[in-house]
Amino acid sequence: MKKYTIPSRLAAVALAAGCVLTGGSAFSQETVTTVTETIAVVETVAPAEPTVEQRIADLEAYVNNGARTPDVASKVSGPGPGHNAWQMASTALVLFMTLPGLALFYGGLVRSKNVLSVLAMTLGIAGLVTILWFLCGYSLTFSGGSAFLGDLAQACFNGMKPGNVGAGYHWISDYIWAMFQLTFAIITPALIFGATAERMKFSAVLLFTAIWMFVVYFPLAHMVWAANGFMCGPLNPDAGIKAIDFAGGTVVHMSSGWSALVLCIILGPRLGFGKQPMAPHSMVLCMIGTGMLFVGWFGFNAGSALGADAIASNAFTTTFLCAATAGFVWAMVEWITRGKPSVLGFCSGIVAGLVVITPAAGFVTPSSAMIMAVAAGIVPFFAVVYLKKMIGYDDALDTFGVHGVGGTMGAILTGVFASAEANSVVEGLKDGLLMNQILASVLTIVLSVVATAIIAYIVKFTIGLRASEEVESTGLDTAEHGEEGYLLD
Amino acid sequence: MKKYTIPSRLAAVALAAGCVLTGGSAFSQETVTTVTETIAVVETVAPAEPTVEQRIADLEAYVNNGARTPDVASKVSGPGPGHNAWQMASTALVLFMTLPGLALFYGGLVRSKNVLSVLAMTLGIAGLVTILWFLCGYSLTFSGGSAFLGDLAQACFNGMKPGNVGAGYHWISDYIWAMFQLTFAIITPALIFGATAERMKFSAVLLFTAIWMFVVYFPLAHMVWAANGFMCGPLNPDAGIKAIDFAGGTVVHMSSGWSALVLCIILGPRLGFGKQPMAPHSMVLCMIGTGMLFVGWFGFNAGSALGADAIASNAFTTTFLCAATAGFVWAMVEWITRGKPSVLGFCSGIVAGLVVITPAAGFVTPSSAMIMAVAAGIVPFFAVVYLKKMIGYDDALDTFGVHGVGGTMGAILTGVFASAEANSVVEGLKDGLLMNQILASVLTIVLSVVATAIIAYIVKFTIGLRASEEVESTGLDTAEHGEEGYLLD
Amino acid sequence: MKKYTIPSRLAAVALAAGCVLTGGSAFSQETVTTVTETIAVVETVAPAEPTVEQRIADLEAYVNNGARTPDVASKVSGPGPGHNAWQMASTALVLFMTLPGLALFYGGLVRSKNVLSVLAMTLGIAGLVTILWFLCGYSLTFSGGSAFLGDLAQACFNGMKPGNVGAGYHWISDYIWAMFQLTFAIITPALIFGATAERMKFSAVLLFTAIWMFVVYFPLAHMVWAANGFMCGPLNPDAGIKAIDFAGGTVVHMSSGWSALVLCIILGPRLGFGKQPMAPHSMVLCMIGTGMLFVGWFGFNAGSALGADAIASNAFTTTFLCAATAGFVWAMVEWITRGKPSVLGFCSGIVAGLVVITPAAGFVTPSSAMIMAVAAGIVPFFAVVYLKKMIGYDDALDTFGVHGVGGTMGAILTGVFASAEANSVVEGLKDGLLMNQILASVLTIVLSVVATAIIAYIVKFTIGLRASEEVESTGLDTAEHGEEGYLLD
Amino acid sequence: MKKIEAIIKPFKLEEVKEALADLGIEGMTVSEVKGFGRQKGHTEIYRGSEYTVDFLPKIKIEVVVTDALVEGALGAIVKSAKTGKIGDGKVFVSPVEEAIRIRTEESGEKAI
Amino acid sequence: MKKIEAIIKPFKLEEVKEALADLGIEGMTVSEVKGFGRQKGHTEIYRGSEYTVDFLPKIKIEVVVTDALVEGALGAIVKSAKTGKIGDGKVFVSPVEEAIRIRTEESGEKAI
Amino acid sequence: MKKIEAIIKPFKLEEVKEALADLGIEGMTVSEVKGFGRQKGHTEIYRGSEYTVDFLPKIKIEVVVTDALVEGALGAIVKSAKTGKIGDGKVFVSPVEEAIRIRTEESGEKAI
Ligand SMILES: Nc1ncnc2c1ncn2[C@@H]1O[C@H](COP(=O)(O)OP(=O)(O)O)[C@@H](O)[C@H]1O
Ligand SMILES: Nc1ncnc2c1ncn2[C@@H]1O[C@H](COP(=O)(O)OP(=O)(O)O)[C@@H](O)[C@H]1O
Ligand SMILES: Nc1ncnc2c1ncn2[C@@H]1O[C@H](COP(=O)(O)OP(=O)(O)O)[C@@H](O)[C@H]1O
Repeated sequence: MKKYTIPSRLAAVALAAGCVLTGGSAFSQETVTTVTETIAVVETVAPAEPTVEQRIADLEAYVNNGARTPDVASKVSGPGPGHNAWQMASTALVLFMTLPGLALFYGGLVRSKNVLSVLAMTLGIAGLVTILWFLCGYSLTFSGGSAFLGDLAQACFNGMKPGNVGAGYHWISDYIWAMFQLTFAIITPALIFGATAERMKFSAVLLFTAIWMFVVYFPLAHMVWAANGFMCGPLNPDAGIKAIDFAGGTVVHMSSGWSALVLCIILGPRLGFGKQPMAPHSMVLCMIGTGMLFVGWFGFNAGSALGADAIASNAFTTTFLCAATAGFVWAMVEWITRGKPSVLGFCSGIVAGLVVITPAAGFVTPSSAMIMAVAAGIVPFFAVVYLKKMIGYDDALDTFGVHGVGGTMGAILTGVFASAEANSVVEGLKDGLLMNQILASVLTIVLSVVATAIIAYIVKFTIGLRASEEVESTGLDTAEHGEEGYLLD
Repeated sequence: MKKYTIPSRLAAVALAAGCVLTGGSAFSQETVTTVTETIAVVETVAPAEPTVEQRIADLEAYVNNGARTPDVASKVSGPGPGHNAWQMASTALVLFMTLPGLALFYGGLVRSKNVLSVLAMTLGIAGLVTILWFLCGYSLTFSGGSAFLGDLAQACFNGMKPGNVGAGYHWISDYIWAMFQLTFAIITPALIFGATAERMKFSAVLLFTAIWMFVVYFPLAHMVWAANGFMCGPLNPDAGIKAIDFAGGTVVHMSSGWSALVLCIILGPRLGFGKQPMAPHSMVLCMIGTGMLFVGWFGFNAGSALGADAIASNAFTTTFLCAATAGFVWAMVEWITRGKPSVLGFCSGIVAGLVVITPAAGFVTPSSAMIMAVAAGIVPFFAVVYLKKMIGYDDALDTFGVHGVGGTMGAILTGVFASAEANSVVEGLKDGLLMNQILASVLTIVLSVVATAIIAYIVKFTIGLRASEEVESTGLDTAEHGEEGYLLD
Repeated sequence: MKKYTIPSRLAAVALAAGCVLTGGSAFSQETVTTVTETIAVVETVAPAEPTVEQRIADLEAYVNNGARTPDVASKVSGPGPGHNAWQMASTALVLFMTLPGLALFYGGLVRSKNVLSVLAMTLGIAGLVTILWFLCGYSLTFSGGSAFLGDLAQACFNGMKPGNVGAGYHWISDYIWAMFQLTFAIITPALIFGATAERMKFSAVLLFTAIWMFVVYFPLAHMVWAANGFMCGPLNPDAGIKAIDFAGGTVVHMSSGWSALVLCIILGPRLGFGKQPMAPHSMVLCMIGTGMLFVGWFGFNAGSALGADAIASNAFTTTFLCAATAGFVWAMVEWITRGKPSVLGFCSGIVAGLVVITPAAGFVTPSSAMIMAVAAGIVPFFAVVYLKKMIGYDDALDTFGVHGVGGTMGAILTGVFASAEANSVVEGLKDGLLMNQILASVLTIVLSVVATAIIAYIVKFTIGLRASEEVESTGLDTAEHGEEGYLLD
Repeated sequence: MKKIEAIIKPFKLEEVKEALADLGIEGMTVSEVKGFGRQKGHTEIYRGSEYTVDFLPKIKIEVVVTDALVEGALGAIVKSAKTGKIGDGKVFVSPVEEAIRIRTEESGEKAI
Repeated sequence: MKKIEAIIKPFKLEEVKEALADLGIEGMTVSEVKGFGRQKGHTEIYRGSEYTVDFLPKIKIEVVVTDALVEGALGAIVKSAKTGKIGDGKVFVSPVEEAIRIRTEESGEKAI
Repeated sequence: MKKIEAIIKPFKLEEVKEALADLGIEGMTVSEVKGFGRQKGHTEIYRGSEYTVDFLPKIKIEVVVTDALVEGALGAIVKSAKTGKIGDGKVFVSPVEEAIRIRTEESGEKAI
C-alpha cells in the first residue's frame, strides 16, 4: 500500500492513527489507542471477534466519543450516528459561513458598484479550493509527510472509503472529516480579499489563492493539526512547538489577517482613498452576513470537537458567550468614544469575538470566554479605528484589524486561559504554553508575511494585481463580470 | 456546596433534579429517577460499578432518551451524542431566528430610514441578554429558589461543567441547555420592539429590556419551566397552576405580545400615524426573515423536546403543518376579504401559525395542529386588520396582534387539544387542563401588563422613551447610529 | 386495520415494511428483516423478550443504521437519536432550500416589479402542498396501492404515531419521514414556475400545482421510492424498470424541468421578450439564494440516506465536490466563450452541479462526482446559452436548461457511474442499469410532458393561465398582490 | 405658461400636493434629489472612517401652470412647505413655451 | 436652442429613444420621476393599513435641440410615446440660452 | 437669474461642488440621471441573453445663480468636470424669472 511506504514507519503510524485532529476532544483521549487500532489494520492480522463485554465497551465508547476496544473486530466500525450527524451539520454550517455569510458581510461593506466582485471572489475561491483539495490539498495537509507538509498518498481521495473512520476522529466518517476541513480551506483565503476589495483583479485573486494554498495554508494546517505536525502540541510528542489551536486561530485567522496586511500594502490604496466617500453600500447585507457568520461559527468551533460531546458543548458555549458579548462591548466603546453605537460596531464586535475565541473555544471555561470577549470588543476596535489611520494602509474591510489582530490576540490568550477544567488535554501542555503560543504565532506571522510578499510580487509581475483605473472607477462588477448588483428601476 | 445550602433541602433536590425542563419529553419520563441520580452525587457516596445488564440498560436509555440506572456509576455519564447534537443544532437554529431572522422580518416592515434601528435593537438585545444570562439570569431562572424565582447559586455558571448533564434533561449537556434557553431569553424581548418600532430611543430599548428581564422574563420562565415553578404542571406536584407550555406560548409569546401592547400605548403613535404612508420598505427582506423564522422554529419547538426522540418528531411535525397551513389560510382570508393574497399575508400567517403551535407542539397530534392552523390563519388576521383599527393604538409591526393574540389563543387551545396520544405526560394533567391554561394565561397577562406599565414609566421619567420629533422624522438610523441602511448610488 | 386489507397481502407487507425509501442506505441493508419485523407487528403476536445478546445487537444496529433483531420486542423500538437528529436537521435544510432559498434564487432573477410574485409563488405552493400532503398526498405516495400509485389508508396521517419507525427507515421517526418527503413535494412544483415567471397568474399557479401533484408528482414519487413502485429497483423485485434514483433526479428535477418546458411554451413568451431588456434585478439576492440552496442541498442528498451513516457521508461528499466544481467549470467556460466569468455563471453552475449529482449522490465515488461536475458545468451551459436561443421558447429562469437537461443527464450518468464501492446496493442492479436509467428517464419525460400539456390547457380554458397585458407590463406585484418589493425612498 | 420648480423637505410632499390640488392643479411631476445648502448634513462613521453627508434628501416638484395660476401656486407651495427651519428649500419660476398632452396631442394651456 | 422635457410611461423609453435617434439626435438625459395626474394609482394594503399610491412611476426625458429640430422632435416623441390611454404624459418646451460641451468646451449649437 | 444645469460624470461631483463653493455659491440641487450620448455603454450577459446598457449613470447639478455669477460658474464647472474623455457631459443655461426661499419668503436674488 503506497501510502505506508513513503516516509518512515513512524510517519505512517502517525498518519494512519490520525491526521487526527483539529479539535480538543482528540486531545482529551488516548491517541495511543487509535494508533494501535490502526496498526492492527495495517498489519492485516485478522482481528478477533469481540466479547459481549467488549461489544458493550464499544457502544459506550460511541456515547463517550472514545476509542473502540483495540485488537478486536468492532461490530460498530463505521461512523457513529450522533457524532457523524453533528459533523455533517457542522460542515454545512461552515460552508454557510462563506456562502453566503462572508459574501454578504464583505459584500455589504463595499460600494454598490463592486458588490458582485466580492460575491464572485467567494464563489471562485470555493470552486478553486475544492478542486485543489480533492486533487492534492487534503493529502498534503493530512497524509503523512514530514513535520512541515504531508505527502501525496491520498491525492484524489485515494484509498478513502465511505465507511472509514479515524482520520479525523473515532466516530466521524473520514469523508466528512475531509469535507469539514475543506470548508476551512475555503474560508481562509476568502477572508484575505476583504483587505484588497474594490481594486484587485479577479484573475489575480484566483492566481494568488492557488499559490498561497500550497505555500501557506496546506503547510500551516499540517503543522498545527496533523499528528506529526511541527506545532501540534496535543498529538505530536516530538512537536517543535507544543502549541494548541482549537479551531484555527493561527491556521485561519492569523494566516489570512497577516497575509491581508501585506497584500493590501503591495496592492496600494483604492483610488481616492481618504478623499472620496467609500461608505458601505448596504449595512443591511452586512448584518445578514454577520448573523450567518455567528450561527455558522458554531459549526466551525463546536464542530472542531469532532463529535457531539462535552468538549463540543464547551466550545459551543464559549463561542456564543464571547461573540454576543464582544459585539456589545465594541458598540459600547463606540458609544463612549464616538457618540453613537453603530450596527457596524455590533457586527464588527461579534466577528472579533468569534475570531478571538476560535483558538480557545474547547480549552477555556465560560468565565474566561467572557474576559476574552471584553478584550475582543476593545483591542480590534482600536486597531481598526486608530492604528489603521495612523499607519495609513488601505485594508478596505479590515481583515487585518479584525482577523490579524484578533487572531493573534486569541492565540496568545489561549495560552493564558487554557485550563484542564475545560479540557483535560491542557493538563500535560500547560507548562510553557504561553511561550509556545507566542512562538507559534511568530512562526505563523513570518510564514504568512514572507510568503504573501513573494506571491504578491510574482502575480504583480506576471498577470498584474490591480484592475485598471478606469475599471476601478466605474466599478469591478460591470467591467470584470459583465453584471450589475442591482437594477431597481 | 453553596447551592445546596440555600433554600431548603427540598428546593435543592428540585434544583438538582431539574430546572428540568421545557419540553415534553421531560414530562413523559420519571423525574424521580433524575432526582435520585443527582442526590447520589450530592451525597458523594461512591456509587457502585454497573453490571453488564445495567450498562446495556444505560445504553438503551440513551437511545430512548430515558433516565440512567439509578445508584450506579454510569459508564456513559456525559452528554449522549444524538440528543446533544440535536440540542446544539436547535440552539443554533433559534439564534438564527433572531440573528438575522427576526431582524429581517421586522426590518423589512419599517421605512428604510429606520431599518438599521431594528437591526441594532436585535443586536443590542442579543448582547445585553447574553451578559445578564451569564451573570445571573440563568441562575435566577433555573437554580432552586422559590416557586416564583430561582436563586443565585449558579450565577456566572458557577459549578457547571462541560461533561455535566441533567439540568435540562438526561442526555444533553448542561451547558447546551443553558445556551438553548439563552436563545429564548434573547428573542422574547426582541419581539416586543416590533410594536414600538420607528420611534423608541435605542437607550430606552436597552434600559427597558434590562429591567423587564428581571421583572417579567426570569420569573415567568422559572414559574413555567423550573421543576419547582408555580405553573410547571408536569414537574411540580405542588404547582399552584398545573399548566403546560411546550416551547413558550406564555413565556415567550404572551409575555412579549402583551408587554408590547402596553408599551406601544404608553409610547404613543408614530408621528403622522394614520396620515402619512408607512408602508414596509422591503417585503423581500420581510419574506427572507419569515423563511428563517420558519426554519429556525424547528429548533425552538422540536428542540424543546430536549432530545432527538419521538416527542421531538411530533413537535417538528405539528410545527411544520401548522405554520405552512396557517400561512395559506391567512392569505386566502385576505384574498376573500381584501381582494388580493399578499406576501405579507403569507408571512404573517406563517408566523401566527408558529406562535399558536408553540405551546402545543409536543402535546397535540398532527390533526389537531391542522385545526389550530386554521384558527391561527383567521383570528390574528382579524386582530391585526380590524381590532387594531378599531382601538387605534399604533402597534407598528403587530407584535400584539400576532404574538399576543396568537400566543394567548395557542395557550388556551393547548388545553383543548393536548392529548396522551401525542405525549403520555398529558394523561395525568388532562383533568382541568383547560381551566389551568386559562389561569396561567391570566397570570401571564397580569404580570406582563402591570410590570411593563411600571417599567415604561420609569424609563419615560428617567432617560425618556421616545426619540425627538426631529430624529423620528429624519429617521433613527442616521440620528442614533450614524449610518444609513442603503447607499445605492 | 384498513391499510392492510387493500390491495393484496404482498402489497401490505411492502407498504408496512417500508414505503421504505429514497436513499441508498435502505438499499444496502436487508429489507427482508424490516419486512419480517413489521409483519410481527401486523400479526400482533406478543413478541418475546430479547436476550442480552439481542439487546446488544439492537444497539449495534442503531449505530450501524441496520435492522433490529427480528421477532423480539426491541428495547429500543423508537427513533434512534443520531439518525433522527440528522433527519430532522435535513428536513429543516430542505425547507430552507425553498423558503427562502429558491425564492431568492428565482426572485433575484426577475425584474423588480415581479419579485414578490415569485416569493408568493413559493409561499403559496408551500402552503397548498402541505395541506394536500396531509390530506392524502403522503398516503397516495407511500401507502400500499399498486405499482403506480399508493392508496388512501394513511390519509390525514391516519394510524401514524410519534414513536413509530420503519416507514422511511429503521431508525427515523415515521413522522419525520413524512415531513422530509413533504419538503421534496414542495420544492418540485416550485421549480417549474421559474420557467413561467413574470407572466403567469397566481391563481393559475395554484390550480396547476394542485392538479399536477396528483397526476405527476404523487405517482412518480410512488413509482420511484415506494417499496412496490414500478421503477424502484432496490426495493421492488418485481419492478418494471429496475432503476435507481438517490435523491430525486427523476422525481424532482426531470419532472419539474420537462413540465416547465411544456408549460412555458403553452404559456407563450413574456411581452417584449427578445426586444426589451429583462436583466435580473438583483444578482445579490440570486447569489444569497444559491448559497442557501447549496447548504440546504446537504439535507436533500445526505438526508436521503435516511440516517447519519456511511452512505450519508458519501452523499454529502459527492454533493459538495460536484456543486463547487461545477460552479467553477461553468464560470470558466463562460470566461472562455463570452469573455467574462459572471456571478450568475457561478450560481448556475453550482445549481447544475447539485441537480446532476442528486440521483447519484449515494451511489458514486468522489472521483466520479468530479467527472460529473465537469459535465454539469458544460452541458447545461450550452443548453441555456445556445439551445434556448436556437429553439426560441421563453424559459424565463432556465428551469428546463438547468433542471430538465441537468436532471436527465444526471439520471443517465448515474447508470454509468454507480458503483458497489460507494454503495453495496448497486451490486445486484449494475447489470443493465444504464438501460434502466434511460427507460426511467423516458417514462418520466413522457408522463411530465403529456400530463403538463393537458393540465395547462385545462387551466387555460377555465381560469386562464396568463395575467392581462396591462398587469404584465406594470408588474405582477402591485396588480396581483397589492404590494411592492422595495420602497427605498 | 410657467414651470414652477420647488425643492422641499421630503415629509412635506403630501401637504404641498394637497395645497396644489386645492387650487385645481391636477398634474405634477416629482423626483428625489439631493440638496446642498446652508442646512448642514450629518456625519457617518464606519469603523475608522468619517463621511460627512453634505447632500440631504429633498423632493423636487415640477409643475407647469398657466400664467394666471402662478401667483396662487407659489403662495400655496410656500405656505404648505414651510417649517421655518433652515433647509426648507427654494422655489424657482421659469418660462415654458409649449406644452403637449401626448395622449390627445392637445397643446398649449389645454394640455396642462 | 430649446429644451424639450417629456414625461412618459416607463416602458415607452426604448421607442422614444429610437425615434429621436432616427432624427439624428444623439444625446439625451433621462431620469426616473413620479407623476401625479389624472391617471389614478393603485392601492396597497399591508395588514390593516391601506395606502393609495398616487404617484406613478414615469420617465422624464430631457433633450436640448436646435430650434430647427424642435418640431420634428416633438412629433417623434408624441408619436412614439402614445398609447392613447390616460397617463401617457406631457411634453414641455422651454428656452435654453447657452450650451457647453465639457470635454471640448465648444458652446452653442455645436455643443448639443 | 439663470439656471445652470450640468450633466457630469458621477465621480466628478465632489470637485465640481468645491469649485462652485469657492465662488461663494452656497446652494445647489443634485440628482442621479442616466445619460445617452456618444459615449457607449457596456454589454451585460445573463446566461444566454445580452443587454446593451446604453444609458450611463450621470449626475445632474442644478444651480440657480445671479446673472453676474453665470460666467464664473460655467468656467468653474467646465474646468472641474473635465477629464477630456468622451462622456464628460454638457452644461445648459436657461432663464429663471423668479426665486423664493421658502423659509423666509424672500424672493429674487436674495433668495438664492
Ligand atoms: N442656488 C440654488 N440653486 C439650486 N438649488 C438650491 C440653491 N440654493 C439652495 N438650493 C436647494 O434648496 C435647498 C435648501 O437650501 P438651504 O440653503 O439648505 O436652506 P434654506 O432654503 O432654508 O435657506 C438645498 O438643499 C438645495 O437643494
Ligand atoms: N401640469 C403638470 N406639470 C408637470 N407635470 C405634469 C403636469 N400634468 C401632468 N404631468 C405629468 O404627466 C403625467 C401624466 O398626466 P395624466 O394627467 O396622468 O395623464 P394624461 O397626460 O394622459 O392626461 C403625470 O403623471 C405627471 O407626471
Ligand atoms: N442634446 C442633449 N440633451 C440633453 N442631454 C444631453 C444631450 N447631449 C448629451 N447629453 C448628456 O450629456 C452626456 C454626455 O454626452 P456624450 O455625447 O456621451 O459625451 P460628450 O459630452 O463628451 O460629447 C450624455 O450622457 C447625456 O446625459
